[in-house]
Amino acid sequence: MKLLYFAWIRAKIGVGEEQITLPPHVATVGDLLDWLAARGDNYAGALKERKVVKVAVNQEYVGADHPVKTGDEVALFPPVTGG
Amino acid sequence: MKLLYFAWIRAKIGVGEEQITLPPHVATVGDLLDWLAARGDNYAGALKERKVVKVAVNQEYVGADHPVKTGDEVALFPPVTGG
Amino acid sequence: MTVKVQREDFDIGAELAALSEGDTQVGGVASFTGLVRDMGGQGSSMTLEHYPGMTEKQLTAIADEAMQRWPLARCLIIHRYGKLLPGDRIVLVATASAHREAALASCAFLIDWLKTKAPFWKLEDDGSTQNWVDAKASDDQAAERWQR
Amino acid sequence: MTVKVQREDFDIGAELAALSEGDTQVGGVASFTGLVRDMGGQGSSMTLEHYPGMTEKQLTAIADEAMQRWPLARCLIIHRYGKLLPGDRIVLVATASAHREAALASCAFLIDWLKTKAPFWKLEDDGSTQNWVDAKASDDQAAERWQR
Repeated sequence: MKLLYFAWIRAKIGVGEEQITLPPHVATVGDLLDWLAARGDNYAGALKERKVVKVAVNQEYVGADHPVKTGDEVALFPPVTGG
Repeated sequence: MKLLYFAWIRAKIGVGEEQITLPPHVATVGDLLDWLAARGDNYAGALKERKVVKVAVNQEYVGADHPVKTGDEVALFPPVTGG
Repeated sequence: MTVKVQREDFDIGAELAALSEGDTQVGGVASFTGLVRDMGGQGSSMTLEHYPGMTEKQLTAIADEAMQRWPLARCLIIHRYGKLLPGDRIVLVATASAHREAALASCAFLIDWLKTKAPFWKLEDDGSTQNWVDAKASDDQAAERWQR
Repeated sequence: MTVKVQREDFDIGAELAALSEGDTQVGGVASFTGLVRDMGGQGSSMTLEHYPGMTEKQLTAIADEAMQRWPLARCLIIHRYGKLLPGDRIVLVATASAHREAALASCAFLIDWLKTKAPFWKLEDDGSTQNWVDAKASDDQAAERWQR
């Protein structure tokens, strides 16, 4: 699975993009965030305030219950501030 | 007094501008319109629908009760359609 | 605040750039450009008559009102007169502000008020007959929402 | 309908002219241009990060929505990314319609929705410290009025 991070979530995690092998017990976006947050202080810090973390799966906004699977492109980012 | 006519009021009266000598009994815009309407068929036709005739005295919108005096610039025109 | 009443066309890019030029507190510029629509016939045109002197006064008063109602850095109205062809620009209103809400709302206000207060009259020519455009009740209603 | 996501600046005059070009049923073009405001310090700047691919998709979806809600002839969104300086243009949204109400309302809609849906993030640099701009509650409220 391809993971993308943007803005201060990218800055806190320390990389903008990584490939991971999805563990078998990770079935939803919520599971994925829990699993990532346990990977280290940088991830835990970036994902601490869970309600400000926006998630897109295959470039569409989704909620915590949305399923994730190998081959998905999953992006994590803070609320957008364009315009 | 200088009188100015615009758009179809000008077209119906037949001139865009004229100088008149204000008769002594004409004290208000309403008096002026009555007096003008009696000057001929072209004036009567142009001023027939009194409520669509807009009046400006010295380039400010005014109502029928507004006073008029020698030296004023009085303009008569239909509702505006710019923009 | 700039008000221009002119026969000539205008350069929107240059006019909008001038609206924020040298003022880095401007965060947004809103604009509305009115164009001559095709009346259908071959060789159709629109001729705009106006009241020189009063037109400039009214447009200035409308721009003043916008500057008082919203926190605007600058405000621009350009209105053409004379004979225009389909696709020609008639009017440009534009506002610059630190905040987009003020720019967008005041721009809508300017065009609504201008349509009911500025002494311009449109004569449409569809190629065979001429017709003075009637004032629209919908324009009066649009202007009324700014009354207070 | 045109959506562009680019590093380069754009020419507002040319873009707005293209929006009515060849379509004499267009009576009005509304636009909003967003600019970088000065953050105060010497050498201040703003860097826009975005999500290539998703950004274009979201902007296209927002423009589609506007075309469905209003009778628009054309609709344009240009959004820049990369490092920008005070006074630089960030975004242009513009709409062309037979009627001014549709052009003005849809233009406000586009910028409101874009601010809450398009994946861009602003990093402000006041010349000494860098700061990711926080999302504004007022932007969420502005977008909410278009919910239905």
